[in-house]
Amino acid sequence: MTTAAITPHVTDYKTAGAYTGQKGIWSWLTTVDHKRIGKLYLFTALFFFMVGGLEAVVIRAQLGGPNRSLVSAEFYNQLFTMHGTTMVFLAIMPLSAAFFNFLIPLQIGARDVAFPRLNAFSYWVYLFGGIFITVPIFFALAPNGGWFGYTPLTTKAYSPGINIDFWVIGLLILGVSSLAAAFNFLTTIINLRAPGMTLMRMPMFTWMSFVVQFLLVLAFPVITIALVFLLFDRFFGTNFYTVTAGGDPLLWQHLFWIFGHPEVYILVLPAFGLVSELLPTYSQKPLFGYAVVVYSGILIGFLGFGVWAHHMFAVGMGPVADTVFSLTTMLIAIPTGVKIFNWIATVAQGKLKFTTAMLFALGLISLFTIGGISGIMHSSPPANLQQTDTYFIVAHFHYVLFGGSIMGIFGGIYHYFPKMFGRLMHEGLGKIHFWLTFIAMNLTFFPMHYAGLLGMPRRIYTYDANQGWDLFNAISTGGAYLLGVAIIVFIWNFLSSMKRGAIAGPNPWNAPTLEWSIPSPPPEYNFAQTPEVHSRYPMWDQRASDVDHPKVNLTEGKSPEQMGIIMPYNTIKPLVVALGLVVMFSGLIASRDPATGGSKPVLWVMFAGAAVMIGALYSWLLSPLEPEHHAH
Amino acid sequence: MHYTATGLDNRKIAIWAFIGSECMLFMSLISTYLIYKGKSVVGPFPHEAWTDPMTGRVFHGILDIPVTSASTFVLLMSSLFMVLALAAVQNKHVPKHTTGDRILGSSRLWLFMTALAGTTFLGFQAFEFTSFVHEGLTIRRNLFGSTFFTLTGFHGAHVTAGVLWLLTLLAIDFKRGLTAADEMVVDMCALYWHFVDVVWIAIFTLIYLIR
Amino acid sequence: MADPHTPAPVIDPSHALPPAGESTAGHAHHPDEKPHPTWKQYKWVALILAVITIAEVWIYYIPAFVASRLFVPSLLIMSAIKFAIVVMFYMHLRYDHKLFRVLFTGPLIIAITSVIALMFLFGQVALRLQ
Amino acid sequence: MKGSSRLRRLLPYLAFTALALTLVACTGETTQYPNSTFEPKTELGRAIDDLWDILLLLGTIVFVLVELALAFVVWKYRNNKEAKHTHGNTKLEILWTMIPAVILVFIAVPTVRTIFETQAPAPGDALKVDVIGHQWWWEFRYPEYGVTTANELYLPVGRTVSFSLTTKDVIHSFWIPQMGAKRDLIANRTNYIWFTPDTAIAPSVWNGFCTEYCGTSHAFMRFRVFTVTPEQFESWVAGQKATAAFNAGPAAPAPSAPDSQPPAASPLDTNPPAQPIGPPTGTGTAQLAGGVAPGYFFPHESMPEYAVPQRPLPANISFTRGLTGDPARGQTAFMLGGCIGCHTVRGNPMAAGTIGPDLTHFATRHTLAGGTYPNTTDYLARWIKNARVMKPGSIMPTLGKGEYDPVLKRTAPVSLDDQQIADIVAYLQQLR
Ligand code: HEA
Ligand code: HEA
Ligand code: HEC
Ligand code: CUA
Ligand SMILES: [Cu+2]
Repeated sequence: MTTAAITPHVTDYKTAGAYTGQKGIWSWLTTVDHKRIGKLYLFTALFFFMVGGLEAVVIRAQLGGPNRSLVSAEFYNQLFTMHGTTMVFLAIMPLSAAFFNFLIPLQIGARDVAFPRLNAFSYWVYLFGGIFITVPIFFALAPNGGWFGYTPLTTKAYSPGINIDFWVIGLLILGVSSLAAAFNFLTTIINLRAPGMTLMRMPMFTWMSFVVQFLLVLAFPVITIALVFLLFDRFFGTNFYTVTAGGDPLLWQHLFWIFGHPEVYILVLPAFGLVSELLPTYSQKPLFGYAVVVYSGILIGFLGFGVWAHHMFAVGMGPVADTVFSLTTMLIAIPTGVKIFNWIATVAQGKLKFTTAMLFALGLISLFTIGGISGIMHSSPPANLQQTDTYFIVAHFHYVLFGGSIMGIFGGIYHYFPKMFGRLMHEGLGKIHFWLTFIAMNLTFFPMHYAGLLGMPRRIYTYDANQGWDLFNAISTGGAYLLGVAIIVFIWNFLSSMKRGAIAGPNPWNAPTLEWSIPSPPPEYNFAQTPEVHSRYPMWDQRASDVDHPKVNLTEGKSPEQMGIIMPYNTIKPLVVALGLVVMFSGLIASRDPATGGSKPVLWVMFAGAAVMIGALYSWLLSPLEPEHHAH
Repeated sequence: MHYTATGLDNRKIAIWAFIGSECMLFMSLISTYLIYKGKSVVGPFPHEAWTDPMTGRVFHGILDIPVTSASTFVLLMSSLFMVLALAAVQNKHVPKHTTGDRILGSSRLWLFMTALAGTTFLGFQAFEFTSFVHEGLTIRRNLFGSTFFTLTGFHGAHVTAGVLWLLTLLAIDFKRGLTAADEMVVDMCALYWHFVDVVWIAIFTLIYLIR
Repeated sequence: MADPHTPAPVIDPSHALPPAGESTAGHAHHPDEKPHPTWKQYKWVALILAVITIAEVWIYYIPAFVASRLFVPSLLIMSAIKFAIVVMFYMHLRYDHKLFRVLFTGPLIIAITSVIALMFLFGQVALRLQ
Repeated sequence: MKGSSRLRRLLPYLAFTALALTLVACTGETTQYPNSTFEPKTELGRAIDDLWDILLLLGTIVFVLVELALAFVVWKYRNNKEAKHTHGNTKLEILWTMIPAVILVFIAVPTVRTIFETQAPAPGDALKVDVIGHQWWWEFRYPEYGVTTANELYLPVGRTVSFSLTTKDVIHSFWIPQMGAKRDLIANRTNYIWFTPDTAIAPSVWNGFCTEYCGTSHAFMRFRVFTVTPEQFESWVAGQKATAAFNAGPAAPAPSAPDSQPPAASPLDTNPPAQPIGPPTGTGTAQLAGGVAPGYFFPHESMPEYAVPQRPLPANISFTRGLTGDPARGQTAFMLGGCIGCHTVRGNPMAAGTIGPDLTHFATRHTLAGGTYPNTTDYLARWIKNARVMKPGSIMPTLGKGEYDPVLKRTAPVSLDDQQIADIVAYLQQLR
């Protein structure tokens, strides 16, 4: 083979890079280190993934047979609303954010993100917002309007309770987190690339993340406004969605889906990016058609803004609008297909290594394709009218979300676990996890295609016997239980490998990109010296001239001070600002209105929160990020 | 400053990205206003008079173009003050020979003028809002009220944040003097301020002038 | 170990690197940047903006013109010009790094397209055959 | 990587292909898959189905090709010793950009044609039906005939029917899988959909659903569609047009049936004529148009299993066994018990409420409360006693004495004892 792994100069990996310098809870609360924040994101998001998964399991248990009454209708509605909301906003997006955080600076050769404190702030807002929106389910007060909260059902007239308030405010809070993070990563990717890391040399994960940041920046303001309207309607009696005042229920739908469709690419593109890292590594050859994969990613993101109304074919937009949105939607198959084919071509002629990560990557290709094809079937409006709001749609989006995003993220976890924790995950358990997941996933979601086309509407808490759906639902439910087992295997593997996994070394997979040039886990400062990049695959493309110009950065486990590297101060301020923000918002629902059963704003809570937020914000902005530079 | 790949300041990239994001925010607000234009069930309306069939009360067209033109003009001029403030900070090190130079080069003066213009604009808006309420248009009254107050209110909130930012800069300027090192912060503030102005240009035409 | 297949490193001139670690960002005139406008220009810009604003308000008070089909387009054009002038001169977009132009015009285009699309979807232009 | 796991990789696909084939093979049977979208019964459904066939075919081809290509490269290079460093191949990449594009053209052209075909204006002589969504039941009006019903729709076969869809509250969606296509019911808007039921399907019954999540009992917002011959339809219309036909019989002693007696059979169990629960009293309050024979309605014994709700009675509503209801007393209770505030019984000028379903010909209906329960005595009595336990969140309040109202979270304010309810049941079962 023409490429060779770089022989590490470090012998003891236990200490190499294991320098933490910082220990204890307080160091986690105050950290501004992108790697630690990435881990916080990872743990929190995995936790919420379990919560969302558990909700799904209860859903499936209820639907396992006709006319079951494991949960009430009211609670079921909360379950699927929270399942969708949790999975989308609290599990997959933050799982992606975990990778953005951990990987992007490492992949582009940076010391940290552009705004480390803002990064910490994003995480804390996410955590508090996540708790805010999740807690009510334990009191059966959770949001119950579905994950896209269609008006007028979610207006006060039809949802007088406190439930929807949690949703509206929770999503507003989470939006702050996503937007702050997006500006941060956008800047990071544009500006902190190491010398020589041109755009077209960026690792594909960074590229896809780059596209995702644009989607976030452009999509989130729209849902923010839609939510603000709903908030105003619910709390201040405005008329945006009030039917009697002439309000149009479709306004919400358009605004939501202008956000919502880009959102689904926000969910899947990071996974695509991860897969585009994994396949070359485990095939030991460069990504096939790098440039085209980049352009197709950009195109998917761009087209993603012009297709939103394909979620609304049943609302009667008229044939012209139906046609336009149908055609733009179909177009997306082309760039997506290009990706799929380039991945397959990457595998072709490779020296394949079937690690768990590789299996998940291959799994993504095979499963996402199914979801993509059913997506194309939805995109044809007349056909869509037989499919929309049935389990056929549920099948589609689980194939793309589970078969796409989750498979990619699992692959990414197996692949990057050694970089994060310095240890390998157990391959045997990993394979069990993969096969269980792969089989159970199909068992769960494939029968939904049939259930849907045989007439089963979605979001029904129970269904009648003799409808021809029993068998498919029973299989789905069995599959979901099996998925639960698979996830337990994963969690077990994850936790035990953190403690007992084999020591990984800096580049256990002979991967080509920059992050593998430094110890695992990386030292606080990432790169002792800013690396210089000469190609897309620096770890593979060692040249003769590189001997005196090393791009590999292996350093002993020294502290930054010993290395003469200036690190940002730890600070609690971002956390305080986040807390203030969340308190301010929760003031809106701090008290229960006995008249309606809904909630009432409590002004002093809001002001207290705002005061804390603004005070801490000023103090943050006026304090320096890091010690003054003395020498270079 | 650390090394950056483009040679640009991180913060400037971030503020531009933020402004891009704000485009979508105001897009949503303006779209909603336009979508609901003419769809209110009851008056008052922006331009036409309306008689309440129940009470016989007559509501006149609400929008007051002369007053708003004045406030628009003030906001427009604030943009001029803002560029002058920025230029003043950027040219701190250039020696001033004449009084004219010194005035033109006074960052405190121009920051103050910008903040003052912004506050004046807010004053106009407060006046506008209260007089509308007196004329029977509240945020709950009809679709026009809801969309109008929310859109212009969001814009006003942006102006308020901008004024706070300007006042903070002004305070720093008085305390220790803004230096070349602060140029980026003033630049960011200026970009934000101009963007808020630009949004008003759109609002003034789309909401006030077009009938 | 050299890889024959590795493409020659393409160094985009716009990514040419200033000396690392230099505190140049604020002042450095990037190859892309043209000199910024001066007080004189600012003054003229302000004047033009004021004139257009006056024109806008003025035509608003000409009933015949308001009734004509030119009214709305001319208002839109005038405000677009104002918009562009502020962005180009006051926000220095004309002189600054092209990156900023991309960061601003990209979203602006998507936003404007979305407004127009929504107008179609909610207006009479959304054809219904029944 | 050993071969066995690769095989395992393929297994699910094989299994699913097999499943798919079996399914396609047995789609002929309506009873097995009563809500199948694969056996359209209208021209609209067929237009969609034809489109679907194209989608399915092309989709399957793409699916098979992609999965085969993936499986092939994985198989072929499983033991490859040396990676061949290709960076790309422009020709190949152009090729696989073009192929999907071409496939999409084959999807897009029939799609657009079908869009315009299915959304063309309905023929002018179409039967007009207004569909009005309510949380969580359906109101159907036939403006040509002045007929209003709920949850059960009669359509003459062979005649185009054009629905105009609106809602009284939140968004609902109207869907009869076998007839094809669904449309949302949206406030401040009217939507349309039209189709022509095949003549071969008279008389039969189809299930319909609300498919847009509309709140608590979205699952229980179903309806039935009866496709009948034009003659049957005319007869049904005539029956429905008539005001409530309630025969007040001769006087009878107050009901006190022995406890051993099981609750009276449903009137629908024997059909027609009406089956009074007990001998009606002759207090003579009935100022009803008597003696009009009810028009045609779909015979109860012909109801296929899939159209009869199977939902069991909630265990927590008890009802005194063996009561005999009296329709005339029932009518009085109906008037005094608050029912008329929400329900219309044409022929009874007092009963003109519009919040709930029109009950004028309630006894001709086969189901209760949005197709949730069969319209039999047991269910009906419990429905009136505690509608909100029977159907979560129902707008119809809990009315039984001592019953807990789960929405108001307190005991029912208006209360009817079991005897009164039995009377009302008897009355309602006369409304045919
Ligand atoms: C990860 C998230 C994700 C992704 C990537 C996608 C991708 C796509 N989606 Fe999906 N979608 C969702 C998540 C996602 N979707 C969700 C969550 C919903 C439901 C929301 C809700 O209602 O709750 C939804 C709903 C949804 C609908 C609305 C259905 C309805 O409610 O009526 C439609 C309609 O057009 C649609 C279409 C598509 C299309 C065309 C793609 C395309 O991008 C797919 C493109 C990919 C391929 C086609 C496969 C690979 C290509 C080839 C191998 C080339 C050759 C192929 C062909 C020529 C066909 N999706
Ligand atoms: C984003 C990703 C995502 C993911 C990963 C999933 C995962 C799953 N979903 Fe999800 N789903 C959505 C997004 C997602 N879903 C969305 C957006 C909706 C629409 C909501 C709406 O309509 O509003 C939806 C709706 C939806 C429905 C339809 C509900 C309805 O319409 O009535 C169903 C029904 O079967 C379902 C099932 C499942 C199942 C079985 C899984 C499984 O894959 C879950 C697997 C995970 C687990 C099984 C984890 C379990 C973990 C354990 C068991 C560990 C033990 C726990 C402890 C020790 C504490 N989902
Ligand atoms: C506050 C209004 C209200 C009152 C009072 C009321 N109902 Fe109802 N009723 C409804 C509503 C709403 C429905 C539809 C419920 C559903 O299906 O979700 C309904 C449904 C019914 C049905 C089923 C109709 C069908 O076709 O499915 C019957 C029978 C009925 N009510 C009888 C009664 C009787 C008898 C009384 C009085 C003792 C009564 N109702 C009082 C509102 C009311
Ligand atoms: Cu009505 Cu769902
Ligand atoms: Cu979509």
